[in-house]
Amino acid sequence: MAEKEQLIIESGDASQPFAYAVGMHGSKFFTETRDNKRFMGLKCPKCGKVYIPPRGVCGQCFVEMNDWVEVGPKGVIGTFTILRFAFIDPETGHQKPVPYGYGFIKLDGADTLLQHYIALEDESKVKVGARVEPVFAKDRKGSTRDVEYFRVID
Amino acid sequence: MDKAAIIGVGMTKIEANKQRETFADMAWEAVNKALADAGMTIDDIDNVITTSSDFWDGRTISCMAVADASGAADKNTSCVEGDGTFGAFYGYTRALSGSYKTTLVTGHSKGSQCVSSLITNSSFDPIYERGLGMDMITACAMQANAYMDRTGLKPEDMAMVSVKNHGNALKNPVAQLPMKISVDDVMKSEMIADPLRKLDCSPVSDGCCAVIIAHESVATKFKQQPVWIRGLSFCTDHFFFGDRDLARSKSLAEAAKNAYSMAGIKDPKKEIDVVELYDAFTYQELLWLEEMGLAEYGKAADLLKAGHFNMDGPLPVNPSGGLLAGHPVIAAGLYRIAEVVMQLRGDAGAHQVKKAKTGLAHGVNGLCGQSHCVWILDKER
Amino acid sequence: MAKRVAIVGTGQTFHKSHRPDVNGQELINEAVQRALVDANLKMKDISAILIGNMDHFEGINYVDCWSVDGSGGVMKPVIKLTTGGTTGASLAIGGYHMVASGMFEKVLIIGWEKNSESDTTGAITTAFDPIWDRQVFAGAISGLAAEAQGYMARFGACDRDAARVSVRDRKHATNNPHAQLRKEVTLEEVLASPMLADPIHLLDVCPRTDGACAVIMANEDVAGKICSVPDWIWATAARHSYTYLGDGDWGRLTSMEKCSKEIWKKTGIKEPRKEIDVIEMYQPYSFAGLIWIEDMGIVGHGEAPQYIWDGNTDMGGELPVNPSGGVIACNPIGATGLIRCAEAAMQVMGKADARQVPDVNFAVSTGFGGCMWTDMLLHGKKKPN
Amino acid sequence: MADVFKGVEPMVYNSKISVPYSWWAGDTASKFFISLRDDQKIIAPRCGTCGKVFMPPRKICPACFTENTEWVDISNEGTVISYSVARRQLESIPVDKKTPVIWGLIKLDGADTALMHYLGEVKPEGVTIGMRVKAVFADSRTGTIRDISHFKPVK
Repeated sequence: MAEKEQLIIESGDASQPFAYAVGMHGSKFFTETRDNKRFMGLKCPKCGKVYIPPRGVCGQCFVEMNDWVEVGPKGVIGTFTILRFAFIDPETGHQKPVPYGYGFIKLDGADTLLQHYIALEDESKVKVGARVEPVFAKDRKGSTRDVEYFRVID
Repeated sequence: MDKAAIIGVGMTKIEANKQRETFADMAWEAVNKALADAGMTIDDIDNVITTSSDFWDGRTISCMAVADASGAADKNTSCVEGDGTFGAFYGYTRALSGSYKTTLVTGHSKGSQCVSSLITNSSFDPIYERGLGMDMITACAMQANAYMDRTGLKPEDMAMVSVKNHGNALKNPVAQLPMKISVDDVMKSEMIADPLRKLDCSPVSDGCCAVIIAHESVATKFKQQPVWIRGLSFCTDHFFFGDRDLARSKSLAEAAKNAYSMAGIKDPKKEIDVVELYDAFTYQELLWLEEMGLAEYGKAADLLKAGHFNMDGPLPVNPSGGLLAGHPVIAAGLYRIAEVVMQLRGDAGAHQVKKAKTGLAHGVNGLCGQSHCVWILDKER
Repeated sequence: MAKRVAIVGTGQTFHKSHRPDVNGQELINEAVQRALVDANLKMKDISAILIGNMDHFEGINYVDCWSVDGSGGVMKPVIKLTTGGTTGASLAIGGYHMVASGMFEKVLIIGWEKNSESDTTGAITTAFDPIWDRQVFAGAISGLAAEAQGYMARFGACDRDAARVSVRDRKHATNNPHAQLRKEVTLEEVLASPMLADPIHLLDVCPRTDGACAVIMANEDVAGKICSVPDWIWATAARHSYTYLGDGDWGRLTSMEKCSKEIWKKTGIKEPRKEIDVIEMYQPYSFAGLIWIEDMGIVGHGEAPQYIWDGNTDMGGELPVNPSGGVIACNPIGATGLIRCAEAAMQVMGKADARQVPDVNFAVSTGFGGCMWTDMLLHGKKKPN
Repeated sequence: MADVFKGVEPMVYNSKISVPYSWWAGDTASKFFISLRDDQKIIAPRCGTCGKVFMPPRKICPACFTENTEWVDISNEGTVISYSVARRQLESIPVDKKTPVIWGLIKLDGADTALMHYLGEVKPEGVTIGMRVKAVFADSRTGTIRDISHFKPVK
């Protein structure tokens, strides 16, 4: 039993490319972030909740949203963690560098949270309720990467 | 068993690339069309089934993208992976289960976002087959060759399916590829995998379809005329091609037989008035018709040539233009159901066929029609 | 008329970290064969098959079609459901409706996963929105860590409270021959184990597992003939609301709250803590053992730590949770929710051997997955009205 | 709806799913591949109940649902059941293969089911259903299905 040879078939570096449509709501958001460094959310006409990331429909009320409101750019940490274990980033097929701070940011004026990196300059300051601000990338191309990360401000 | 009916359908236009729209945007459109068609609001729906594919969508748990836009918030919901006819089947059992009365079923796909050759290559067994590099087109070419060899069918015979279906699509506003073409055009189109030429193959498509299925106790409570589900069956053949008779489709014959039996249909050739089937490739329309018992084996092409399956023939097949005129993979079977419903209600507009009381809708899962789902729908209860 | 539905047989593999001796179809077959033996049925008796897993763990498209050699699906109706971690429980709910509809007499339900064949975290990460979530998300553990942080900040629980849950489940697992991790751990060992994502330590979370589970359901016309004590399904519920991860109420599992309320209401259960005899919960990490029994309505918000410390959820306690050792001891993801269902069924049927809770009249099984989703079933010894 | 998005270009996010897989062949496929690799011999399991010989090898007989325990040697020669020819360089085709690529479904003598593989040393026009072919083994063999290079026509 111990000596039996058990073969493995490897997929190698095979990968599946995708061209995901961002959609018009997301495209407007990224355009604003890229060109004007501001965040835009969508407000539900029925329950008044302000959604970020923006999307066309308030799921709870099942109504379309067209009312854009500016939110942030500052906010507070809604919840967070610090990732310390190694895993494969499915976008690259390689291990993602760890540790990294990762949080759900409640931008001022928004009701839902935006996921992003949190800088780990001082781990003790990264906690639920801490105030944060975005650090924008210099070269912005219209994706979540236009914000490099959020950092805790005193 | 209790009965159930389809009381609302909604379809987005099928397009090559809905670049402006996310999956959720497409679902929102199709669901609202279905609700409007049924004369319902989302509050009248008591459970939701979405149909999608993690591979085609490029996302594990692909159903996550559409739940809220499909009205699933705070409702009981689940997700079928595979063709929309299978999703609708699950929705049907839920409407009959005693737990629910009205199921909203959606199916979506965006072929434009992925590389279909790689996606379908992933359907092959990873240990024995995948590394050889076949995909859906080359696999179906293998089935087409086996079928032609057995029946003596010629590529020109298959091409007639393309001519008919693209022609039918001229009258269907949601079709992606309406075209007036000739057999010669098909025969001159690019050879992709012998014997399949470009015009023998369905296109890459984006689209979403939604249908609403209601238990008999509520089926007539809304404004839309119900279309009754009389027969429904599905069946799966062997996986490895070498285990099957590739020139035939045993699982389709079985599914059709069971669906007819449930519907009380004795002579499908006489009793079925309209068919919407899964013609991903031209030869499939012929082979599927034969296995469904709507033509003798090897003889569907002769009937086609005689105009039997034309829009104005005795048995119109794919009056919508079928998959050849638009193939949003996972949604495709659900579009077939929605099209038959429109035909039976008399709501199909320019592509309406004459005198349709009983219709057949058909969906496929897997390579070369490994698994089939057959629906018999009827105007009368 | 809709039919009442019961579980009449279950089968599981002996779950392990990796199974090099079998491919996926062969692994599935082991569970199927055991379920057939348990119910004393043959494959020809089965009217339809439901199967599920998560595609990107094994990288196989159309698994329902691919797996027929192992599942027994040749020339039978086979359908696939996929809802992420909830898959196994969604399959059980699917089987219930297929039988209840009157269309099928006996269905075979299969959940499976070979997590050893890919990078689990990498594959789970693809579950989240490619544009908004995928860049920073790091698999299930990152989302769960965020939930735990939210809970601790709101209710003042600590990682020691959570560790007590790990100690419980790992102890229970020693009674279950099918569990992957069958060695007890201490509080100190849990707290000293490597930090994966604050506040989650290695011993707070589930392992990676290869395994399969099969369950056979039958309608009321035949269930009593197949086995003497069928496990009747009283009610099911599922909540899968989601658009983006940041929409969640971090620190509460609202989907659990909604499912429980629906099930208690449907079945007339007023005091779940007293009326439920055992819970098999899809609890992928220790903190969930605190948070989610609060959301289920077993205890009030913030009360779970004391309830757990008092031994109420241990074997022999007021309401044992996870006699099987649960997910912390074993997690073949696509099978996990169905294993919970099978284990709850075994408790009702009196087949749970060393992990049997005495006199089970009502059992609850749950599934967790997607974006903080819950699926839930209520199992009972008596035939429902 | 249109007004709200005036001046906004629809964006597309180009990404990929690149999760590497290591599939365990399992004892049954391993035995078959090891025989190809080490002995250039094709072997297959036989069902003890119905007697069917399975290619590609299967641990369980899908019809009888019992374990196949007996192995038999089968021939390197067989008959083409069907075939397919890729004329377009489809994305699924391995990088070392150039069109036209021909695949065949080959029923080897002694097996009851057919194996999928490449047909080689033949032009697409020369392939027919029913033609006899013979396995050509790869020079470098690593324990995969490509330890057989292709099947060539039997003269």
